[in-house]
Amino acid sequence: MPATLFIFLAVVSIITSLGVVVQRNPIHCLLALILTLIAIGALFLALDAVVVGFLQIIVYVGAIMVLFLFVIWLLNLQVEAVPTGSLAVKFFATIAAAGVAAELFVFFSKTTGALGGVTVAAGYGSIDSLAQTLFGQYLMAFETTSILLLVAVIGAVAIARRTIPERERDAPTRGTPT
Amino acid sequence: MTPFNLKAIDFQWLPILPLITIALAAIVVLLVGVRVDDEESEGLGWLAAASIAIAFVLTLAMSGQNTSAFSGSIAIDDFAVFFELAILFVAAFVVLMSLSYATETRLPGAEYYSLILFAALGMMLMAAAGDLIIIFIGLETMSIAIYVLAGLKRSDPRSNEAAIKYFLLGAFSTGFLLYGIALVYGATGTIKLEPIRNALAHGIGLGSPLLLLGVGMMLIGFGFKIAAVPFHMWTPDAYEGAPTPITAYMATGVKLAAFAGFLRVFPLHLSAISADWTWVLWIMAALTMTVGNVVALVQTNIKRMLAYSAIAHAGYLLVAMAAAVPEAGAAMLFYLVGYVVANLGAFGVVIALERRGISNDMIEDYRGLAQREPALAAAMTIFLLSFTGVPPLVGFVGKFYIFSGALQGGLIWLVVIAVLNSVMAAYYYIYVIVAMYMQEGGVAVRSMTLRPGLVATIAIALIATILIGVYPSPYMNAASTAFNSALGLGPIHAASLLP
Amino acid sequence: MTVHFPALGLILLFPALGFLFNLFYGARWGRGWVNIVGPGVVFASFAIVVVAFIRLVTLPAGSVLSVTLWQWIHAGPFRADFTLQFDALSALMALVVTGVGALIHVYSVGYMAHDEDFARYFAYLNLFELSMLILVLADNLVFMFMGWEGVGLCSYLLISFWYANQSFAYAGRKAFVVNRVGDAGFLVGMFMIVAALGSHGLWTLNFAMLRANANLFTTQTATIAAILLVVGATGKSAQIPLYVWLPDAMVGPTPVSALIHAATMVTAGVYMVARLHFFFMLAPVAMELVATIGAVTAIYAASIALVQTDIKKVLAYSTISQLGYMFLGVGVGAFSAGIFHVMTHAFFKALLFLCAGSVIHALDGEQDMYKMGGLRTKLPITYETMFIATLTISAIPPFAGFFSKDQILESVYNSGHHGLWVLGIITAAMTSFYMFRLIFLTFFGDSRVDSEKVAHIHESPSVMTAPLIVLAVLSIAGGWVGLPEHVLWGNRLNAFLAPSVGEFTPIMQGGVFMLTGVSLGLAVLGIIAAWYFYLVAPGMPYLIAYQLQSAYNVMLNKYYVDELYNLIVTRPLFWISTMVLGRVVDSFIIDGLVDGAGLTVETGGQLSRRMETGNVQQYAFVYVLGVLAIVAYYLYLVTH
Amino acid sequence: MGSGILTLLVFTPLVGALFVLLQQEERSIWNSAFIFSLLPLAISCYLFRAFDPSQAGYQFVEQFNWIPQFGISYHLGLDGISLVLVVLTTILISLSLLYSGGGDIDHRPREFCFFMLALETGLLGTLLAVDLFLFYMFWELMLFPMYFLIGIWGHGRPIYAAVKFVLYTMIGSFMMLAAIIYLVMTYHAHTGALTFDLPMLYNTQMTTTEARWMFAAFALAFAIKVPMWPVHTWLPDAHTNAPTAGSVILAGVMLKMGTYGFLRFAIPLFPAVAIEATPLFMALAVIGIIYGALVAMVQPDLKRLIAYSSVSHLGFVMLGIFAFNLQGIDGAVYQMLNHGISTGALFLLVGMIYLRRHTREISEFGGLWHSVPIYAAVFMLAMLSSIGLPGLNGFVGEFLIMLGSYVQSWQAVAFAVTGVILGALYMLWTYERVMYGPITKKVNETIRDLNAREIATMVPLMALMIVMGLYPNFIIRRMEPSIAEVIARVHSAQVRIDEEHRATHLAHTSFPFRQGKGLGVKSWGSNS
Amino acid sequence: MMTVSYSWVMALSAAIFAIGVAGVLLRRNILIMFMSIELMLNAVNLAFVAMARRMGSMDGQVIVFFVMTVAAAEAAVGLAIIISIFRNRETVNADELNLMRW
Repeated sequence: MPATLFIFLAVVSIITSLGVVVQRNPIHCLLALILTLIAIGALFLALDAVVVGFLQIIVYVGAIMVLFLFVIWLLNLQVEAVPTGSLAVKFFATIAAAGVAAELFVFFSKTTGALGGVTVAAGYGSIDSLAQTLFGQYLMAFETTSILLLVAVIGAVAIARRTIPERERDAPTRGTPT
Repeated sequence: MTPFNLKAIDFQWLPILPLITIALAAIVVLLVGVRVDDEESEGLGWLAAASIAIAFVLTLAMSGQNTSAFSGSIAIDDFAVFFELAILFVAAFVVLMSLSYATETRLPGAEYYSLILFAALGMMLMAAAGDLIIIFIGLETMSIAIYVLAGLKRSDPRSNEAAIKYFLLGAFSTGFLLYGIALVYGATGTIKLEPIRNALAHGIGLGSPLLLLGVGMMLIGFGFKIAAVPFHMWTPDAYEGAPTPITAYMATGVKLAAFAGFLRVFPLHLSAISADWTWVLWIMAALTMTVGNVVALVQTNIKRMLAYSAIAHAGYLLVAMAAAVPEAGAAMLFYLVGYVVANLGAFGVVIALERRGISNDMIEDYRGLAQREPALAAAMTIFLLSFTGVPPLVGFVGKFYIFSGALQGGLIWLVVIAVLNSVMAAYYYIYVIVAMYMQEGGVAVRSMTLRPGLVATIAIALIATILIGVYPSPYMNAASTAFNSALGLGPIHAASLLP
Repeated sequence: MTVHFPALGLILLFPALGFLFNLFYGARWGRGWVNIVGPGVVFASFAIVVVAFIRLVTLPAGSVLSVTLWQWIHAGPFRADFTLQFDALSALMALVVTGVGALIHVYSVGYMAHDEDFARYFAYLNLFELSMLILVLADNLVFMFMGWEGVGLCSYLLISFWYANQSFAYAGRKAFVVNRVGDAGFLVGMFMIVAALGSHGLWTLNFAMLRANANLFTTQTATIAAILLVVGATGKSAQIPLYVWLPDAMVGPTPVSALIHAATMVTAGVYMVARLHFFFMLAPVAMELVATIGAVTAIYAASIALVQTDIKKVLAYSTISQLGYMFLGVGVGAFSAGIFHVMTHAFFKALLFLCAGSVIHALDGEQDMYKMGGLRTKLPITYETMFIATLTISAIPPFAGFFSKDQILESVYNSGHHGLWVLGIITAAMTSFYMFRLIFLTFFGDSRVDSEKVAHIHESPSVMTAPLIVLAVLSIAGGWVGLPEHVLWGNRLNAFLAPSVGEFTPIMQGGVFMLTGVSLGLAVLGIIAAWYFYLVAPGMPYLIAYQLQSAYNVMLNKYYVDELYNLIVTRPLFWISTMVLGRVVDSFIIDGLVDGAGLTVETGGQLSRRMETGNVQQYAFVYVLGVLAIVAYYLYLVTH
Repeated sequence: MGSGILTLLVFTPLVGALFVLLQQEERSIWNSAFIFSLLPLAISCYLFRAFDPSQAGYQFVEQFNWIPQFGISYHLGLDGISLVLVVLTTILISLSLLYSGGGDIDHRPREFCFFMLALETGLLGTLLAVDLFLFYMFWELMLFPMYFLIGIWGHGRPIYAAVKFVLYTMIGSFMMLAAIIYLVMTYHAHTGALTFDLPMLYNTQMTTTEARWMFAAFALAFAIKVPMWPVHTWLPDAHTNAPTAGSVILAGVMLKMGTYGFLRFAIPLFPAVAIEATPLFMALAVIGIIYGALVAMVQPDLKRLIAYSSVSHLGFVMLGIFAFNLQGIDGAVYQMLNHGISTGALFLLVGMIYLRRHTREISEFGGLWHSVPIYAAVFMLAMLSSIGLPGLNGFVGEFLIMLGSYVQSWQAVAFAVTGVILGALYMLWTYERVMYGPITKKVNETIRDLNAREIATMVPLMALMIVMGLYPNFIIRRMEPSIAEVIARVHSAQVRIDEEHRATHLAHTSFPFRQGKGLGVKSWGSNS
Repeated sequence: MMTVSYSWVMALSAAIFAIGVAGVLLRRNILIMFMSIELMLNAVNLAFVAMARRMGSMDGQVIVFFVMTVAAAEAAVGLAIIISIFRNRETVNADELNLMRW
């Protein structure tokens, strides 16, 4: 991977991810997140992870992020009117996060090794090799994932389902704007 | 394009038969359940319980082997069997104690019981995991089910809050766990546990910063699940807000699974670098015990109190883990059994005393209980005394075992801290007993109808608490066999492991 | 030569049975039975003692009758058994204890005739007899200590016999506690003896064994142990500094004062020293101490007696003073003289007390001598017997007291303690003065009795006067067993006692007539002074008291010793216990630490509880702090 | 293996406890509880007779494997020291139950009897256990019934007292648990055998440092139980607030577990350290004697007073134990019995008067002799026994203790003997204020004297006071061989120490650091 | 041409991870907190891919696949929980979710 490309993608992903954290409007945050994901997807491609890179864009950006968007609209979230939380909390939180970053940087500065150090076999990152691994070595995990998704579906339905009628008599929920 | 060789797939039905049973049962319960009214969900519960029983038998049949399946993704050893059995036991009793609770609080029965089963499935996966990704997926399966279960009292803001807090922090710590896995993968080139052990044994990745950081991140991830200080903050809130049987599930099943994973990864497969993580565990254990007990001391809500007590117990378990000797590993297994049994019983009592819809779980509500409900009060006393570590109850033998293990590992000061903590813990457990036996007042509630399921739960937990305490030998054997089987050792006498 | 003589057990058995009978059945069976059983058992004991005595004198000198009742304390090599021994010294003491005791029991029948609690009274009295007999018959120090404490207990019980009176109860307790102080010394002394012999493999406190192995003691051990034993003796025998209980003890029934606080119990200290004479001989310093205590106590108590107005108080101080003589005697090594005086003192002091009791009885409990007077005619027997006793105590020949006191003073002089001798003879003068003062104030002059009591004055019944007469006879003739050497049959008593208590070895030989003359002269001088002050010129005492007011007040208030003890011992003790130990140490420091630890934990709990704000972001923040710490640790591992 | 009689003895009360739970009527509850307490009494009397006094070791031994993984066995045995305490326990429990049925316990009798009988099992087990694990189990087991007894049926501030009692005790006992485990591991490290059997553990080799720490842990647990100054402050609260029967058992038996523990465990296991610590313990004992007496003197509450007197008396016991000679320890064990009997009696008496007047303030009484002469007489005897009047039991103990201690340290005895004086002072003063003097309160004129049941409760105790005072040998004879064994252990340690002093530089240099015993961490699965 | 060192990618992943952490700590809106968590997961994914590339192993890529699945599942459930919270409380502000504390 050419350094320039990496630097470009890195800068983009960092700026956009910062955007997620600092913007007030949830929609803007989400858009920034989408950009980050796309940049990371591009990095995947540059790292010979072709399938995963496309999946990143299709699944993540295409599906998960849209889910977020739906929810934002569903809940009709607006710009946070005033910055909440005390300044001290923000200060310490920033320090802590910066501390995490700093510590990790120091750590990785201790590691060495060029990325291109290993010449990869042809077909590395292709859908074929991915499938070979997925259905060979990781068959169990793959199968289990189906269960996981099933659980997620059941759970999401169970918890987001509109309330049962009699419950409304007890404690009427406020109508959600649709 | 290489043709896909189906024969290369290491697929075996047998070892995952219990898992399949549970999964199928969960689906069946769900499908049947959509047609069942929420107030008549008891039948679903019995169905779930029956399927658990079947899975229990199937699991039992697997014991005594020491192999793996699915290219090492699934371990088939006594360690897995031990934990799976324990998890199934827990799940069964959570189901049983839910029977009346779910109907009386109008939880959606179909989702409720199927999610309990799915959570159990996730837990069992963690117990039987042979690679880090299975641990991760099992963990997520369990967690997602539990998040939902915790928030299943949809109209109860506390329940919502429990769910969201648990969820947010859970997802947050998932990030750390994954990061850890990534780094370990980077250092050793694999995420399968057995190869990791071999790699480390051959010096691959040793001393790598990636490995160390990975270990640290995984400690954080597991630390969250077992509610170790300082990753424990969610526990009381989640415990308090969740439906009580689910609280019991979190306190027992989730703990079991988390410790199964933790043990599987750290003491069993990262033992080569134990020097790199025992000190962290040392500090964590000390902090966990102390914070758990100190804060439990001032709680007024029994569920919150039990939450902090659960934190403290995780601390005791960490003491053994920090000792990093096989004997201590077996001790942890045994301790977990004792802890789980007493916890199930205690929560059973809490459930039995909850009023329809309104929780009755302030400690002062327990005043005078011995007069109103002598049997329940006596049972609760036994459970609390077991937590305290009073002989001949199982909690005592567990503590004894843990301390032995820790002393074996030379952790004298940590044991001293644990001892002082035990005294502190005695204070708040005893305070509940004080309320029940020595104070007057409390709310004379019309307690929830004692259905057979709940009675059975409390009774069996009571019997187990006493019986395992009085005659712990077979369970100790099982624990040490289980632990050592994962080490690749046969059943061994405790003594033969000592220097 | 030791002779097995099981009947000795009977000596103890009778009073024991009497005690049990009176305790459990006395009140139920009635006064008739009690009046028979109470004194009866003592007479029975007396009879046995006499039998044993006769047996003893038929044996060669130095023989001992003995019986082991049963084994008592056997711990390791240490042995202390319930063994009785009956040698000359024990015989004499037992005769006095049972003989005088029996008389006083009889007297008590009359004295307690109107008291509701007669059964309890006789129970205590029998118990006292039992304890006292144990004390004098025991063959080892531990067994003896049992009697020693037992008589103390009975003394306590009998002093506070009329328990409803708060100050009587106080007097009883005071007696017991002060005695305990002495007993503590006694105990330590015993331990010292055992330890000293124990290091030679001899674990015993048996008198015979001790005597046989006396050479094993070093002088230092013997001296300290002897001094400790003397502490015990000063408690029991009311010597300085532990005499304070005895005057207060007079609140008990008067026969009790006679029996316990005059005739028998208080002489236990003297008996003990005599019993252990071989041991004390090893410790000259301790002997000096005994003699000095005796002499000082004698004159000190006598000086207080000079000004007391309570008839029993005078007798009490007189008792202390006489006990001082006995101490003086044994202290200079004249053990048999000391014991001789114990015996005569038992006769005449018991008599004095009983007479005083008779007077008090007649006057409905009046004890102030300034409210008596002129009773000579109304109480003739009492007067006569008391007069005899007074002559005896004043050591007028040929009354008993003369011989014993004279023997003591002579020994003192002959042992070279001339200073002490001077104290002794001054005391003799004071003794005759205050005793005759008592007689004159009580029986002579005009009646100062309260008018409403005058009518009731009557002589005591014969059951009370009979013992008086017997004792009077003894007071006269009791001394004749110990005539000076070479006079008639000489000192038979001395010879009899010698195997038990050894012989007095004088270091010089003073003129017998000179010594006797001086003391006799002084005694007569005292009588004359009393006669002058209280019969001839009754205003004189007031004048003198007025002139020497401060000295008089000091004496009247018993030198303020009680107040002093109160100030330096009792009060600080209570203050320290309440304020320092109870409040500061116990409640504040120790419990403060304990509760403080709990409180700290709880406060810590409350504080850390506040960290659980319910805010999920703060939870995450804490979480990240943990992350930072762990990563930092690994960073440290990597960089180092 | 064994005849099973000890098991029968230990668990009969537990069976009784469960049986009592089934009873419905109050009368039958009390009757069955009392009868079930008589059974162990009968057994213990049989044991007393059947015991072979010429033998030092354990008799009637029963031993089964229990938790073979740890070498833990169910091992019961009876030796001279435990024998006498077992008899004391069974007697006092029976009497307490007899007394409590007479109105002292006015609510929840079923639970009361249950806890009393459960307590008896705990106490007997503690005395008979020869296996350290088993011992610890019973040790803890006796704690909780007592906690309930105080907390439920107590007066005043029962909860505070009960919780204080439990926590105080637990600190020590958990430390002891850690020490027990450590000891077993040390033994294992040297011999390769894993066992909790006491006689085997007596021969554990350990470094001086290890021994010191372990001794400290054991001693702390036992010292709290005794209680020695300055860890005594739970006692006055526990006693004052406990119901009568609770106080009786607490003072009569439970405190002895502390001294028994010293004698059976702390000292024989670590004789060298015990020798080293003798001055400390003697000093603490003497402080306890004087301190307890002084503070007792000024207590306004009768029970509190007796509680502090216990501190004083137990100080004597400790003094005797640390004399390390036959006289001292004979006396100490004897004094344990005496204290159980006389203090038990005193607590019963205070309970009786409390039942009548609902107060224990000394100032509320005065002149009671007039209205309750029998009571006064019984009280007198108990008091005299307590202050150690020769002829009664208390004297034998105190005398032997001081005699033995004198040989060890005359200074200690010089101070301890003031306890004898102060004991008389505070007891007599109390007696005087309660019984003597005029009746100052009207209510005191009409209180009734002891009834038949109460007299029946007191008579055995009074008989024991006298019999044990006059003929102590039938007891001392039985316990002496066992005591001699303890002393022999201490003496041989002394001999060793002396030898080591002689052979300087050889011993006492640092021991090689043993693997897995120090702070080094042994790795898991070293074979993989 | 400069080769991209593998530690650069790790550093980038660390940076994004830390930004995610910061988002969780700083933002009150639980939805945005959740987005920040997604950021963290993506940072991890990046690390996995980089590691996989470095060793020429496919395992890392497969894991990314699983992580995505899990992320999707979590998203579904998490958003559902958020909706249910919003229904009851009409807020997504983390500060206001403190019914249970202490």
